[in-house]
Amino acid sequence: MIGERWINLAVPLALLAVPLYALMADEPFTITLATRATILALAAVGLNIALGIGGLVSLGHAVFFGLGGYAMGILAFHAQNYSPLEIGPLTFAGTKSMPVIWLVAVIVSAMAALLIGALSLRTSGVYFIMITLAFGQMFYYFAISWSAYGGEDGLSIYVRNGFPGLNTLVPIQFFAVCFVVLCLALALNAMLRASPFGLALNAARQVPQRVETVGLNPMRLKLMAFVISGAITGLAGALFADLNRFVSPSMFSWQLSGELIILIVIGGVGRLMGPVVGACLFVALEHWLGGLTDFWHVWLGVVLLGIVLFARGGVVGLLTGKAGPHV
Amino acid sequence: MSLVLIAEQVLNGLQFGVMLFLMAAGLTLIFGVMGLINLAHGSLYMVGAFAAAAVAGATGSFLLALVAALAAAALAGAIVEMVVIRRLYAAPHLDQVLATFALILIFSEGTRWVFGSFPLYLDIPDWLSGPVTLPGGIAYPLYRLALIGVGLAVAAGLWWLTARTRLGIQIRAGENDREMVAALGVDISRLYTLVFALGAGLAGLAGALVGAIQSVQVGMGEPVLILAFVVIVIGGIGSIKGAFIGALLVGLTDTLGGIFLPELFKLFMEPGAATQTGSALASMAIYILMSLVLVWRPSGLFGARA
Amino acid sequence: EVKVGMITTLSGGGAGLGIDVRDGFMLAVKQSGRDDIDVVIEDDQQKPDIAVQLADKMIQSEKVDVLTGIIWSNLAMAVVPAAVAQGKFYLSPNAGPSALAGAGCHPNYFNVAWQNDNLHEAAGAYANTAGHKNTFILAPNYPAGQDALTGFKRFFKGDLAGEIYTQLGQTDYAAEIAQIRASGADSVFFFLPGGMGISFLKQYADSGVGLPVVGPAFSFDQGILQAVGDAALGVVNTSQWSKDIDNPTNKAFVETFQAEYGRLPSLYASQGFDTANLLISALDKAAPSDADAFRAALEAADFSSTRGAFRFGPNHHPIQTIYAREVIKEGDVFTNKIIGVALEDHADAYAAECKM
Amino acid sequence: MLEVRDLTARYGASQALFGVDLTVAEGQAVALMGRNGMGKTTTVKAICRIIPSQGTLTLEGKDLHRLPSFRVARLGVGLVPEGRRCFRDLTVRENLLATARPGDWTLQSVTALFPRLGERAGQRAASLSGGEQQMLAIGRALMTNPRLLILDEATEGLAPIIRQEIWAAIARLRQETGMAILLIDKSIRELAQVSDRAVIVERGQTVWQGAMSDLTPEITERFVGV
Amino acid sequence: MSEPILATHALCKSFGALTATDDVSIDLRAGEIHAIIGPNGAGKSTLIAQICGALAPDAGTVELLGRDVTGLSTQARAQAGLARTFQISALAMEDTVLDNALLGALGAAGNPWRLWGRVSRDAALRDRAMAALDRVGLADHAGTRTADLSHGQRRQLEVAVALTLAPRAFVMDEPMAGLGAEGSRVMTGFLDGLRQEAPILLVEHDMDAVFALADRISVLVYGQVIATGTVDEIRADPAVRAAYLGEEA
Ligand SMILES: Nc1ncnc2c1ncn2[C@@H]1O[C@H](COP(=O)(O)OP(=O)(O)OP(=O)(O)O)[C@@H](O)[C@H]1O
Ligand SMILES: Nc1ncnc2c1ncn2[C@@H]1O[C@H](COP(=O)(O)OP(=O)(O)OP(=O)(O)O)[C@@H](O)[C@H]1O
Ligand SMILES: [Mg+2]
Ligand SMILES: [Mg+2]
Repeated sequence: MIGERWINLAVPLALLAVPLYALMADEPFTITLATRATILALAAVGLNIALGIGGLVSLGHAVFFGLGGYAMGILAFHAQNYSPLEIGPLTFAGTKSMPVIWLVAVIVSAMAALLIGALSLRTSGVYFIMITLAFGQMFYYFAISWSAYGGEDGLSIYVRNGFPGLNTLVPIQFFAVCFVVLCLALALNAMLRASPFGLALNAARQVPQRVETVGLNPMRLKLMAFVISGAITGLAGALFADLNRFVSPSMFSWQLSGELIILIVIGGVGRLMGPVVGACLFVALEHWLGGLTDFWHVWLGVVLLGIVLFARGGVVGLLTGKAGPHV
Repeated sequence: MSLVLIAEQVLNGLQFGVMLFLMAAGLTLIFGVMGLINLAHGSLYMVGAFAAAAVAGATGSFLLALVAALAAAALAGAIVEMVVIRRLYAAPHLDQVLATFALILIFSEGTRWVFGSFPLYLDIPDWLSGPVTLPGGIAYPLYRLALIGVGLAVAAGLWWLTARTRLGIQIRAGENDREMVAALGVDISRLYTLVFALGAGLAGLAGALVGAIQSVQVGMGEPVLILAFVVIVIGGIGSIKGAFIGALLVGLTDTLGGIFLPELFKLFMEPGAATQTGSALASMAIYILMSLVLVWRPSGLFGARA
Repeated sequence: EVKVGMITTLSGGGAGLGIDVRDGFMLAVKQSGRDDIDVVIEDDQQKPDIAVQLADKMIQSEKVDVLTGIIWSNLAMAVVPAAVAQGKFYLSPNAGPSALAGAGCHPNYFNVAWQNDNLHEAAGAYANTAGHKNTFILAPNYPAGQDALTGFKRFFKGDLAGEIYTQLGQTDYAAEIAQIRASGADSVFFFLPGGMGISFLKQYADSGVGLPVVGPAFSFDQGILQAVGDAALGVVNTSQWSKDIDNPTNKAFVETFQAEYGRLPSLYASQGFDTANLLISALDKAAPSDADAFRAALEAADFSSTRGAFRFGPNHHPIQTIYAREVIKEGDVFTNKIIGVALEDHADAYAAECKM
Repeated sequence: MLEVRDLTARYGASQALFGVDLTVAEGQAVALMGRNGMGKTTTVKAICRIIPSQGTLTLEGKDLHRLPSFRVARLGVGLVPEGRRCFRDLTVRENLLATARPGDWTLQSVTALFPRLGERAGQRAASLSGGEQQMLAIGRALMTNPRLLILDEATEGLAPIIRQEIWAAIARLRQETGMAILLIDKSIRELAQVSDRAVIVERGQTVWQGAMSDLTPEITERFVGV
Repeated sequence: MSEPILATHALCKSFGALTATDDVSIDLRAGEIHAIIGPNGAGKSTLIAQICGALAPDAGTVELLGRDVTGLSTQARAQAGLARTFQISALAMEDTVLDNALLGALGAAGNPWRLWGRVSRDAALRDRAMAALDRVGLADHAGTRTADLSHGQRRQLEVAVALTLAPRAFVMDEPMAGLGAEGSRVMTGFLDGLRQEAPILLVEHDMDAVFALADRISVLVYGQVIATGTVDEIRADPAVRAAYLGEEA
């Protein structure tokens, strides 16, 4: 059995080592894969704040992922076409600067999370899962038929957005950007769960009535968690769009929301490194199994089933020998 | 739009609702009663449709095909329950989500492995095909009327089973406290295998019945799964009555929304854009309905638990 | 030695199309007898983000010269602009979104199948010939569906009894059929690819409405037709290819395909086959590393197509004849028979917007 | 009829029972005593096969370790669990019927014993008062017509007057049906009145057992704290 | 007589046809333990739920420290100085005993919005939590997972969490439930001392404890207060004996 502390240290190092090795071995695609894993991990780290600590099983986190993606897509689209972005009487210039795009992505997804959270938190349990799914589907169908930005076809951005002082087109540099963001999010997550807020949120998941009787409002705690969670996932969406230089409604799809949950469950619910381990494993499986046979999904299914049946508390749980929180 | 057309569309909406109920019935049973989030329900639906198509192809008998669908899906369900689900009752809900997601992958690609990548042929039998004329002059497909009949029968049967039989009481008791039911002398494992098989069988039956007027293909189960979840959540989990009302509501909303929203938008937009906007909104309609219902009543229309 | 990257859909519900494109393509490669063509095939799972990453992989790691294989317009839109911007050639065996035919055209992008509107335009033209005066049209509410109705209307001269956008992935069409029945239409045009079309046709046949139906080939293609069954009999559909097009290449293709894979080839298989042959014909003249010469060789389209005469327009999209076919039953097998030409030497509507 | 020897059990990594010995003879009432957290409930759970355990565990010579939980119940062990654990979403009536087995105890006789359950027959168990739930749990166990009734804190949270009724009912049960009973309760006074024997556990081990009459105040003071 | 700390005025609550509390007016004064007893289903827990804000009364008001709190939420009442324990323990089972106590301390501090800094390193919170655990005798178990506690220990923790709030009034729903004889005795001694800090509204079926502790007793039967008085008065009341006490005492 390995202490969780070691895992928390080893996993990011391993994730860093892979692209560095690939750089030396001149396998740029491996860097792209690592970047994909990093970004998906970031999205799942966001979800894990709501899900792992707050117990909010959101099947609508693709909303924030997609909003982040479209924030990037729309801003860069207008910059690319030199056309201003008009919202009612206001006009904005598009931009190809990552920091600006990130800021917009975070703000937009946080606001959406506030709204969706405020409505959804009236419910709990499976009803919560389904109402968040409903919001996800609304955004999805809206995006599909929103022809101004490509509808179902999506939006292509020809050149990756820029980050001051870096050439983001170089795979390893873009990876570095994503990796640093992921580490910051992990640090935020670790800080949150040890903080007073984390303690209260953790209790709000398990016994909301107890939290009330000590004078705290469990709803507001959960809403706060949902907003932070949505903002991080939104940021991941912006990065994902930049990785692909493309956004489409599939970023809003319920399959994506489900995939984020699945990443977390594979890694270990409520574990700091759960989402990271889950994302790396999933991307690696997808990549390796995909080459084996046309029917590789069967084997992916078998591996996932093995994880559920034999690794209580996900892979991190298996390594540490402890089950995670009950969600 | 004539009154007869409107009446026909309302009938279509109801009929679609009953069809949704047929698809959701098995899910309500498993989900409401056993508290299990079974994402693989859509796969069992697909198994039923494929089994029916295979048997109908081989024997030419639609009734045999239905029996085969029921049996194949129930068997698949029983196996799945004994091999996988049984170990997960005590596990967190999310483990069940992951496990049943894995099952979707296995079922979908496994089916493609066995049956190939192309849709299969399954059609309405001659004795049920073609329209009949209803009072009011509506020409309505006989098969759809038959679907309504089966849906109503399933609804009544399920309600009777869970509310009126001792088996049903035991099943519901098991959802509250599995350990205690066992400690008081009920073979809960067998009971759950039975329920799961029954739920799966209903899914398979729905797959075959609905498959006859739709496309029998890999992946046909996933959209159904989402719709079925929407239905049972609107109705309130664990309530057969809720699922039934929920299904009718969703059916009506979807059908009538698809027709009237574009018309509505045509009142103040040019026709092309109105159709597009209207149908975009129509595709969101059931989700809007669901969130309104849940914001209004956080545990569905007939949900027991707060 | 050339390396070709094929990104196509090999798993999930849409796998049939990708498999046919791949099989047609590989058949042509095999028949060419060349062993210097290395085809790398990957499954995009019908997901745009996966497709983009596979393209990255093929360009960065596999260092391919030519990309091909994508089935769906939205995936093509995700992959093609970036790939051709990086100097790779892309040969489309299926998707032809209007954005890539008009202002977004590119010297390194060639479409060997059709521009998305083509078959719908032909359906409009056929409807005129067939004497339809008042047609009811429907398609799913997404870009390809919107293009389809636009394409049909571009050529159809009669009136529209109704125009509906259905939901993407919809499976029940009772409401639409009721509207058709009530609309007083004399015919129906629909574009509902994949399972949607199967569901619609079965339900339409059972409803007893019985008006003549016209549609693009997608819902009547070899792979899907068996699943539609009797409901499709007699329906007229438009296609640039059919297994009974009478030329030696096509005859040989149908025979060898059947011999190799044990099934009748589909539209998609023919497109994959033609794509490979176009590529081979260009390779005979120049290497992809010599981009200008290779491009010129592709533009010449100096290969013998299963469709007979084949040439590219100025925007690298085909100028080709589109046929009207009718669904028939040959023994136990449903298939298509050409009943006439819908549009002769047809080019797409966007060529003028293409500046290259 | 029930024989437990050297029973050990654990919750995950932590061991809770270190060797419990206990016998209940036909028609006997045995009190299981001990301080909070000493393993009384764990012993009961092991007997009912709700948690795994090791050691000797036999009922009328049958090895319970070979049987799943429901078979033990069908051999005639009726459990009133700690914390009531009524089926929340079922009505009172359904709670009673869900696991009923044929025998002398029927809906009529149970509602005669606890009239309040009759009054609340159609109400969901979750909305019952604490005491009502306790009555329901006892009634539910009786409806399985057990030969060995296990009562784990069965009078917890009941009004004195009802508690007296329940003790009276237990005494009556013993006299009229000869049912064997294993009792856990905090009220030593009442335990002493109805039980023949006492078993005291401390830190997961049996530390004393014998006839109720032999249970001196010194012993209870030492092991139970009163 | 001093101003009551906590008072209800004519509280009424019905569930359908059933009147669970019927015109209940009781009060709690500084330094006293006021016990509420009554048959099962008499409406005691329902009364507590209304006092603490978990249930809205159909009619009547609740007054805390002279202020009408009827319209306030549970958490607002807790902030105003009301601490409650549950009849069935409501604790964060996956967390440690200390975490549960810390939650109380955090509630008392009133600010859960600090997103940084380890809560366990916060000396003020920690001291407050440990002091409460110490008082109920759970200090040694601070690091134990709450799920691993025995029933009785959970009851103690339940009280400890209430203690961390340093409330102006306690409302306790059967704190002795599940405690062994010894545990009850210890708890009784403990509550006896606690009344100096804040008065206790005590619902309890353990008559030994009630008679030992209560300054006043109110008897609730079918939702109505049928008697209020000292221990001796209540013991002697024939109506109470018939409805509740039986031959006991
Ligand atoms: N689910 C559990 N997981 C881990 N440990 C447990 C669990 N349940 C009980 N324990 C531990 O096992 C020991 C025995 O507990 P048990 O419930 O059997 O005591 P008890 O004698 O019934 O006490 P009480 O009188 O308080 O009910 C206790 O130390 C408790 O901490
Ligand atoms: N939500 C509800 N719906 C219907 N009836 C209810 C509800 N909650 C409580 N009751 C009923 O109200 C009455 C009072 O219940 P309450 O829980 O207040 O009793 P209590 O005095 O606390 O009893 P005990 O001492 O047994 O805990 C009971 O008869 C109970 O069945
Ligand atoms: Mg106990
Ligand atoms: Mg109570």
